[in-house]
Amino acid sequence: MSNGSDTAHESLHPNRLGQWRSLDELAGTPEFEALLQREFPERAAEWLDPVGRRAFLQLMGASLALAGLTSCSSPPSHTIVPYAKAPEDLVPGKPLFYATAFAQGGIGTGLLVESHMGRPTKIEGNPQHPASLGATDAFAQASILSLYDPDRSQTVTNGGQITTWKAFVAALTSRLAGSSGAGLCILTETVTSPTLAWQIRQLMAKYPQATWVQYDAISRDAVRQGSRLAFGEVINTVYRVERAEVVVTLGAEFLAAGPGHVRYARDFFARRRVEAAPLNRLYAVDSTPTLTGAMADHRVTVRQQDMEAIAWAFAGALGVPEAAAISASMPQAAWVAAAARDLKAHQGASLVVPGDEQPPIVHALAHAINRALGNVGQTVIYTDPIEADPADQMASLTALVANMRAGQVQTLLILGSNPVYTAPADLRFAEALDKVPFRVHLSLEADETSARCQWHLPEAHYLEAWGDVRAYDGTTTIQQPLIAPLYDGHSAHELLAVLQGDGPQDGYDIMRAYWQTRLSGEFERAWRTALHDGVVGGTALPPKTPGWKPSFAPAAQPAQVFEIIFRPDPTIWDGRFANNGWLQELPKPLTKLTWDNAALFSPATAERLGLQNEDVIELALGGHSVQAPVWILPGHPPDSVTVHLGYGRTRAGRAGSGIGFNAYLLRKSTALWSAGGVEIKKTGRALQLASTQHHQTMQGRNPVRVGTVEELKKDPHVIAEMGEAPAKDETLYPPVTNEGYRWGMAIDLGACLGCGACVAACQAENNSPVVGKEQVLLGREMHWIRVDRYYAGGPDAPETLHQPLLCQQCENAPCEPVCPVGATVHSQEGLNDMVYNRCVGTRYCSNNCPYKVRHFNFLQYSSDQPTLRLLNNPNVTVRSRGVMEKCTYCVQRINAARIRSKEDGQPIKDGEVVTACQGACPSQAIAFGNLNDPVSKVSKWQASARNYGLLAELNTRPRTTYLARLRNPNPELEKA
Amino acid sequence: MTQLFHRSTNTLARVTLFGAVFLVAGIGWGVSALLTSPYASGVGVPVEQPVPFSHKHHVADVGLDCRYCHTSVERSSFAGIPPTKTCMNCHAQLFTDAPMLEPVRASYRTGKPIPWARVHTLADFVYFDHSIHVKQGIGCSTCHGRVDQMALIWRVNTLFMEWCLECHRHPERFVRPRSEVFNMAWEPPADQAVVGAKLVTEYKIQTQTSCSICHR
Amino acid sequence: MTTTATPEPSPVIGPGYNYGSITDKISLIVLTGNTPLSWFAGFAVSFAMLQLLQLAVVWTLLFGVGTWGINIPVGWGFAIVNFVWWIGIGHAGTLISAILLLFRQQWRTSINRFAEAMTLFAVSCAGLFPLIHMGRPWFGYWLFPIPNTMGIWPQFRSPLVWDVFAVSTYATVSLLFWYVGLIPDLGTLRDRARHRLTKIAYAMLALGWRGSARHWHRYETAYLLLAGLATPLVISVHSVVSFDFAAGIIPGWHTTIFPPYFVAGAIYSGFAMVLTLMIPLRWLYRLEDFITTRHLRYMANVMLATGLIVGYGYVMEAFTVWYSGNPYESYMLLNRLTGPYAPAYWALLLCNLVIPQLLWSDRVKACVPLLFGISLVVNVGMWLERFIIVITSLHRDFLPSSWGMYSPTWVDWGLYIGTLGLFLTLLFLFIRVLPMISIFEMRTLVPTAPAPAPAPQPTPAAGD
Amino acid sequence: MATLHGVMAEFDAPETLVHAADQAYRAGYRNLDAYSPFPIEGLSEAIGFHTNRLPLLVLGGGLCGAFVGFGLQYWVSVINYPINVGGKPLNSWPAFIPVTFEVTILLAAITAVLGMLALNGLPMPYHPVFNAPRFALATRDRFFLCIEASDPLFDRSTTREFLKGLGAKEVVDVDD
Repeated sequence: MSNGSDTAHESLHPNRLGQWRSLDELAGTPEFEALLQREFPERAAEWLDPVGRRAFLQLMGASLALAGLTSCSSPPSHTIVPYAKAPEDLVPGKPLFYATAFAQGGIGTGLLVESHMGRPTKIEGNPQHPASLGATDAFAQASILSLYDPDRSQTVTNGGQITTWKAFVAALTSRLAGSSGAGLCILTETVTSPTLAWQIRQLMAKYPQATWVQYDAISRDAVRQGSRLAFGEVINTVYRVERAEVVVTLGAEFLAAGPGHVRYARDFFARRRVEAAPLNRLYAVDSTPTLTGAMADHRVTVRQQDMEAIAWAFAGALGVPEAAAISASMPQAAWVAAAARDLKAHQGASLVVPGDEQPPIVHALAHAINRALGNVGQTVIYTDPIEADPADQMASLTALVANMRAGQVQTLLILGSNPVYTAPADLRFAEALDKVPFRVHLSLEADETSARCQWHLPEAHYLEAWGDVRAYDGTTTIQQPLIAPLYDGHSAHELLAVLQGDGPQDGYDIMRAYWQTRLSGEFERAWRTALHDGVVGGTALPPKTPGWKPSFAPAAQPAQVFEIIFRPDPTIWDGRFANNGWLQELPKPLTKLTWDNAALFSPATAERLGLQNEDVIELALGGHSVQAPVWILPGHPPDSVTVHLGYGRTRAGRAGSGIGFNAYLLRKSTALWSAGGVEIKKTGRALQLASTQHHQTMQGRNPVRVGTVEELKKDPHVIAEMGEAPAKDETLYPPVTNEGYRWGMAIDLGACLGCGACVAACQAENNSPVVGKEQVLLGREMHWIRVDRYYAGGPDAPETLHQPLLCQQCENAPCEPVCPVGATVHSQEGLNDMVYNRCVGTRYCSNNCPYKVRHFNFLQYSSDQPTLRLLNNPNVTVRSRGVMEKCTYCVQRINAARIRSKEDGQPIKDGEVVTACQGACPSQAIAFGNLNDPVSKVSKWQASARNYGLLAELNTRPRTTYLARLRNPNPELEKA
Repeated sequence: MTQLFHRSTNTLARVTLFGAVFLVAGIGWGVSALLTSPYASGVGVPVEQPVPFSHKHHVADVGLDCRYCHTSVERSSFAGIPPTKTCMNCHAQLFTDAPMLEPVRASYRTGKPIPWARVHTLADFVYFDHSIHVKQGIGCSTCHGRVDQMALIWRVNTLFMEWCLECHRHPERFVRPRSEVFNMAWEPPADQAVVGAKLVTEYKIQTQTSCSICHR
Repeated sequence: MTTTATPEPSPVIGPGYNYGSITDKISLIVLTGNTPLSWFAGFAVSFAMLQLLQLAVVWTLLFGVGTWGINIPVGWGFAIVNFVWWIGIGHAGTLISAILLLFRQQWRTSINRFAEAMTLFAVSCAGLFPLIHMGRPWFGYWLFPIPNTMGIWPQFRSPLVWDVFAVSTYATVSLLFWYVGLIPDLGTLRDRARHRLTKIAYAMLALGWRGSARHWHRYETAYLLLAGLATPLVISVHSVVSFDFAAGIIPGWHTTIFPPYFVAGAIYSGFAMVLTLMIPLRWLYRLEDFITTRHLRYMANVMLATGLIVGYGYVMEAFTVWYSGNPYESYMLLNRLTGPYAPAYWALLLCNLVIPQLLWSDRVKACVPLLFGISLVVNVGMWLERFIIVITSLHRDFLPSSWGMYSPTWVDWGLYIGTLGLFLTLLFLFIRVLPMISIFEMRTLVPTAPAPAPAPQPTPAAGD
Repeated sequence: MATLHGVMAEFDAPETLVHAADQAYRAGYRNLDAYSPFPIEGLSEAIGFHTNRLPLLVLGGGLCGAFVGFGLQYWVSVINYPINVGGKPLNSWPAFIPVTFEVTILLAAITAVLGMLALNGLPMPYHPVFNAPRFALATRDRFFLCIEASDPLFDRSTTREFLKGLGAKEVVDVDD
């Protein structure tokens, strides 16, 4: 997607469109009516009518069943409302793109957000942003749904009573009048925002005795402590994955989560294509299954408590002085030795990556190993920390709780985070909080913490507010709003401005005030460029070489106990996305579970404990206990259980409350990521879990083909010969030719991480509904693209294979001849069109689809919730009850490109049409384009020796083909 | 045995049976007539507007070009409805106190737009793009008729799918030189068959009858 | 056909009947003043079941087919199972009337009328399902070639469109066939009815039939022609139904043997249903003299024969799987034998293959209750067969990742039981108001007396 | 007293009716008709009725159906809106066979029934023969022969005698 607007940076700035203040006003304004009238002509009334709002998941929507898709046009029935004074830069019916950034754990990824008539509808990555390069992850894709979440808090409340922002400002200022800040504490999440840090520093100056505490449930304390152990200071580590030929991960999920993972995935898989020989080689040591480990050429699973020993073993084998005395004796010794030899062979071009959740010592050892391998400066770049204040968050939070309990905290401002829910159980944060007389909580939802605070302030979503954030390498992006706050929300900046009293109060002015002096060159130009590009030039942190001040030594081997491992949930993270239907229904990459978390066991352990899938067990640890359903996960280390944080929310909203179990209740401030001695009791009950895939093996039909580099070198046909595809001319029918464009797609299974960004992107682009757990249990999920996950090999050390499956756009589509009304037929460009308004819903096409990529609106799934309608992509029909739907290669984008190309008389260039899934894919595993163009990327991919058609033996002649997964094993280990 | 029926029932019986055929046919005809009538299609039914705006006056008499008000017709799928500002460009000077124009002035004062009644509308699942049609030499009047002769606007075409298909199958019958697109008075020349065919090749117009061209 | 060369123990009609007594006995069932209580009882039950159908249909239309157990991958569930089952049952009527007529099987006379009626009702039950199983039934008319303002038409390559034509043609032709057969009997009822209104009602339906020699002549020609047309039709209909599956690529559907084996199955279940209904009725209305044990035996023979053909179908399916060595096909069979739905498959084999073998023995065929039992078993078996074909083929097809399970909801059951109600209700009404046995054809079965000596030549002169 | 339709004789066995009808025809009567509760072999021949155009009509109906059936599908799929369906040729004639066949049967069957009724002049709720007192038995167990007044040889008394002579149980006048 190209940045569609060059001059449209701030057309939405309140000062330019003064009337766009709050939703209530907005709803009255002609501009907004116009906007609604255009997109939802006959539904505007419902918008203005509050009782018209329905439940988030309306499953029995007979009301809309007969509306929506009908058969013919009707005479003029409704009015059309133009602007009174049209805004600049806005061509009715044309989308605009604005650059901004999405932050997670305080670390940003650059975005381009598509906006239709003032409604942000779709998120793309920002090609100019180093952490994105055009791609995104599932969280960023789905974050736009949170903007329109009908359960977002909409008013300022005091003690549950609706009041106003003004009233709050009055209360706060009167309270702090003349105070020195004694007893004032500001609790934020990790802050990388330069402006916010600047504001806080100013506050500290004004209120010298005030305190500032940062707390992220998914904190990177261990990383920071690790670098203190190694360097005596906090250092930010940036990997240059594209330079690494051998990578060893120590429990690291660095390709699928954490700072810069989108960029890392792209760089890593750029070295996994046969073209890009020599391939890199990945060794993974997992203490719980990770997507990164699933991509490894060699993977071992160890119990978390043995991870340190493994790290020492590597250190010893690689001549790290601190580890001179180490002689590895664990079962994985041989494996470690082999991997170590491989690392040694690639000094300066190798990389050891510790997981964020690993203990400090592992991080310290990783630093030592990279140093010993001479990787520093090559594949490992050290910079100053990106955090504004790289404090030990858990320590400061513990201190804060102590102060609160001691009654020393008088005024507590909680910005964004949800500590009542996320704070480790042993801190008993909630009851300490009650001791604070004046408690303020600024958040998107009226959540668990809001319920414990007198004052709750609706927070402005990042797409509604001004802000700035730094990326994994320090690059700063100024976040600009796409729409005026829907619900009178305010940003943290604006709240702090209130404390500051004097000075700018408005987010926009605050931003400009901070950057005024900090942008190089003439300010207005620089400001516009920064907004337009989505990056502030020259803010990437320069490399530095920290002094080596090691302060660590081998510890005694811990006693072998049954351990529990905590991890952020793969789709709802620390719980902040609990009310996000897209992420709830996005199958967790490895378990394929939706709408629930589970206690994950290895098959062997489950068998030993006599546990089945869906058994409900009681997990007890340190006096706390939770009841959790069991899910057996091949490749999980033995004698340990993994639980995902983020579920069991009580005040998340209609979608997110009361599902799953709250793993935070077992979490201790001293053992954030794993703990020993968990007790497991069976309850005899069972809980149905909504998994989207029930069969994990390939049943001897290899839908996913795998080959090693060696095999492919020996015989280029090895992949093709794994199946039998009939030749093109083996037919009695006259050949069908597509002049002009012949659209096709190829998916590189060697590069597919299985992260699910494509699924979220597709859902956002194509108005796919959320159906809810009950419907998923019935097998009625609506994702046009799904990521199948198969296991090969033994259950304890399996090979995990991912395969994105979308409509294969078969040339001999089995779905087409069976449709009685011709609702699915071929287009002149060879697309397998699906005509929703013609579909009568016999479901014959789906029965006859060998890939089962068609999805049916069994009930009225598409929501008629007014805010959610604003999210709809106006270029894609919203499907009603009784209609079949499926992937169309984002035909709306193809049509837009075709019209564009005809208007400027240029043929569509390769890469001009980017499907939603392709655009989002961090690892660039999808190629799409014109197969009639021999030099197009997709043509090249389909010409590759790894290319094969799924189920081609059925002679369906799929337009979507796959490139076989490529392994680059270490011969030494392959023999074993 | 006594006769159950009178002699006449024989004729009656046959007439009924025979008539039934025509009855069924008649009903079928009636239904299809209704479905294609102006009642269903809105063809030829002038639409009342909040302001008695006359295209006839503004186009024929004043000589405004379509694009003066429908600004985005060449750039966007949506032709564009002029903001009140556009009206005021002239009416700030002309007929400044004409009572007829009070709603317009009011709108400009208050910023409340004029709720025009929509004349040409398509179902939600039909995706029509003005810009490409205009670009490919399909004139305004081809679909909207002689707007310059309508005081109030009405539909001159049904906008039924079969109507769209006519042109998508045989563009040569309707295409005109790009220069003539906004010419209300343009009439197909006698040799349209020849000219049209030439234009079709010149403008690289394809017959687009794939479903996904209009439905997605 | 299946008539064995065994000596006839009993004729096709009881002894001592003449034109008059046959006429009276059959027409009296309809024209009687006092309806048997058993009729009211039966009708009440069926009507209650019919109400369940109403509820289920309304529910489906209101909330959508999502209230059924169907899903992806199992896009078709009970609805299609029931559709095929009912259509199959519908085949006995036309078969008996048409094919047995062409084969000059006298014994058809006493059962064809009833079987034809049964066909009509079964087909109307069947016809309901394709309509309501659609996601948007209100657009069902798009399957018919009706000129429209969209300028588009049905897609004639789709087996579902073939279905529309086959089933509607079949319904029409069966109706015509049945009605034409009724005309002379309607005349009889007209002439026998006492109440004037009844008389007029039957008279209008009889179209003024008066048994003229010319009329009989054309009538017989027309009837024979209809039989000749209906015979290939009845074969075609279930072949077309089988194409719904055979034209698909799903393992377990994509089979060339389906048409013959569906037709045989249809006849099989059709005859089973005729027996299931005939046996109680002949006992209830004392019709043992018209529907003799010989009739029952013949029907049993037909069941046995078609049952064997169906069995052959099962065997061939398995053989093809083994012979082709296609992994998907092999897994399909394995899944049927051992998968989650295996009990249904084994039950099917028991019902359709094992138990009917009892029919080899004449003693079994002579034992009416046992025959009744077997006919019930076959009905169940044939329903299971369709369940197996639809569900087990769909729920595990090509990609293991997309495999799923199917379990019906109360709406599914409601529709099934409900159509049984519709079927029986119509049947009870039929036997109450129309002759369930063709009177005029029965008359032809009366053993003819030796022709009387020709009357003396009249001479114009001689008078008396 | 209305005009006379003819005289009607009643017999109690099919054979006697056939014989009587045969005799009447030999005697030169042409406008006559026989009535029986069931079709009787050779009766219509006996009264000199041989020709039957029904089969030809049905053949016509069938052919017409075949043409319409295939024609419709061909026009729709090849001429009216040619579109690529699953890579199959536009004229997928094998797929068009079922519908063609069904339409053929349908039209043929309808022709057969309507043709039969039309040629028989049905419906005809009123017919003079119904005036005959015992004619109701014609649909039960009695057999009637009626010689119509329109016949040139018809003479009320002689015809009555003639019929009596054929072994009729009873002979009555039938008013028109």
